[in-house]
Amino acid sequence: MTDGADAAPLPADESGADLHSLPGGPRAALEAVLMVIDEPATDVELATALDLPVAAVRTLLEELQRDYDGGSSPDDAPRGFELRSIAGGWRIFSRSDFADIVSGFILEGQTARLTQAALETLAVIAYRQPVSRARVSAIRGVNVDSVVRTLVQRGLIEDAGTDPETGGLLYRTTSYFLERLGIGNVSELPKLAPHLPGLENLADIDDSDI
Amino acid sequence: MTDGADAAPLPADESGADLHSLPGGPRAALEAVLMVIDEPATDVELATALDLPVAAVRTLLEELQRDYDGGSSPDDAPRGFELRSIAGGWRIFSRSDFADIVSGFILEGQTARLTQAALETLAVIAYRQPVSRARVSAIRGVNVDSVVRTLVQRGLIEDAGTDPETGGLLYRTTSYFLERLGIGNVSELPKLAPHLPGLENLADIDDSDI
Amino acid sequence: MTDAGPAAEAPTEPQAEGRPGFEVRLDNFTGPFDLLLGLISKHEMDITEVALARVTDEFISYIRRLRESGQDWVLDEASEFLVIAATLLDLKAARLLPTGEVEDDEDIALLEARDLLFARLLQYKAFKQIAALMGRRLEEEAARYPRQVSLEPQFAALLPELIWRTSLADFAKLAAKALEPKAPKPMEVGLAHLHAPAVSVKEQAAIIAERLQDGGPLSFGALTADAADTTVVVARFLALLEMFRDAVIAFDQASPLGDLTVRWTGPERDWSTERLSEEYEDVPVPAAVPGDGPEPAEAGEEGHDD
Repeated sequence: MTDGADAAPLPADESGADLHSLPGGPRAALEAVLMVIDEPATDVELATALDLPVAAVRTLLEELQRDYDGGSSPDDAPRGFELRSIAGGWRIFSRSDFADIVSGFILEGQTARLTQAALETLAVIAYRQPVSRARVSAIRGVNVDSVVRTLVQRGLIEDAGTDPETGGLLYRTTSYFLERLGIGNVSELPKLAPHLPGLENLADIDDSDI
Repeated sequence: MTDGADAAPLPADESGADLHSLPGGPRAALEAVLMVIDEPATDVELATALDLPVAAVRTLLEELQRDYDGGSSPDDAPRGFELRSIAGGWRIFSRSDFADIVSGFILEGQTARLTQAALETLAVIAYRQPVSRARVSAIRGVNVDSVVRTLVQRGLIEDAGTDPETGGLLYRTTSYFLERLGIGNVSELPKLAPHLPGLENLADIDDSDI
Repeated sequence: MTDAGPAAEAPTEPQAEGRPGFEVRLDNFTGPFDLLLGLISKHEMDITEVALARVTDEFISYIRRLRESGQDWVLDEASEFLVIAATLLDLKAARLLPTGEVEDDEDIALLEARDLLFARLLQYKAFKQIAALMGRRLEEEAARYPRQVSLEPQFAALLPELIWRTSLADFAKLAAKALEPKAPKPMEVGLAHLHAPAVSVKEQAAIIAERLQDGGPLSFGALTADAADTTVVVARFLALLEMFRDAVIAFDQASPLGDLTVRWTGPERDWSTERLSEEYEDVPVPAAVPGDGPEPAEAGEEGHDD
């Protein structure tokens, strides 16, 4: 790819035409690329690799997604895998129905469950990020130092600089957190408001209290 | 699955029947496993996991192979991936027709240099080998999964069996690593500063933190 | 609140948090807010209902039980519990007041404390519910395994040759840094704004000596009249004690609570502050205060409890 400048310049459409001449066409080419990625790939990255317009790739991705879910198969049977868009990119996963069977083959990657304390701390950080440990402590009513360390170690949260006022380290969630939660973006987290009856302005309260 | 011991023993075929009730049936279950395994799996291993006769699994594998090659699709278009049997094991690969596109994608954004995070992780593995990812994570205080994958891909570290206690994969450095560092043997690595606790004592320190 | 039960009892990984004892004694409550919420739900009370008296009693008896169990509980957490217990006690006291009458600032302060406690509890409850949702979601997602296979050999061969510029010595340095046991990060209470300059007792002693030698007896007030802040006053006071111990000054007080006059009794010129102990650290402090009987005795009892 970096040698492109040396080689004779290819017209953009020629590459696309090449794709169509290959067995399975652009759809299969997209599948081929999805087979080798080891972290979510954005539609822009995929479009660059295939030399196709992003919109076209997005359409193909959605077609594949439906296809794997059994929508376009003659007998409507879903495949054992699915294509999902999470953490800002696309990636192939085994279908969750087969978790028991698959887990026997996967040695690593499935980490131990989080403790209640770790989950609560993670929830506060996810909704209040970037946030300092002191602030999380105040909301949870307990010291959270060691829990925060565990969460960093597991790659669920990370450093987000220091608070200009207090000088304390700030934390935010990582893209791995989004991946583990199966969402594309922090804004997809369930709304906190329904869980907080009549207290829209809580932020003011706990801020003044620290 | 783990509750199997408590429940009444299941006849082998009944478990197979369970599979049939899942969407996509045994074929999809097989696909689920094949899609996420890294090491090729033998038909016997697959049959054991699915609790199906080996002959049935072999038939399913051949069906899938034809399916991916376009034999059973209505428009006969092959998929972008193929199921190959190598050295007695089965694994899904990207279809070779798309090698150019796939390699373009892989080379995009690849750097020839290791990141600081990769170097530090490599250093920890070099001095603590054989060592599990969880351990390296605990020592570095961050999640090292993707960095370890990069180091394996770069041929600097390799699989060194599983930890008998935790079952986690262990890693060690390769001879390519020694070559790059210009030494003949791991024992030629410089001794670490005297103020560091002896390597043999490190276990006590970081274990408590995992 | 019915969903709180199973969530709290859900099997958890071995206590990665490192303080298992404390949590176990509290039946898996993860903190004072959690305990309060637990008590409130046990009595099936609406969290917004002002019916805290019963909960207060139970909460305080929890703390008493903790105390009686005599184990070392982590100070941070203990103090959190105590803060909440104190707030609850205040609230309980407020309930004994005639209702509906807010008379003075204290009443208002109590009401504010109550509102604050409710607000914090509600917030905590919201996060607890969200955490349960998140836990379920994480578990569902864990049933999906991503495809992350290693590169097929023909593609791996395409990767550009690795550029390696790290020397053996640098590599060892990296390892040493990474393997160095990390001290637990300090709590991030920002101290940057507290830049009080250190005041040296010796320096202040020199100033005092000079003034007393030049100007004769001076009152403590006169000796500290020019002090820029309290630290200097304290340092001069400590300096005086030091100098008295060194027998270079004497105190005169005409009447009880009257002005304290300080006069120089030491050698004329060759006294030096070098003779004073370093920064007051060596001044003998009474090892035990006899008047403080009850507390050490109690501590002793706690020790025997197990």
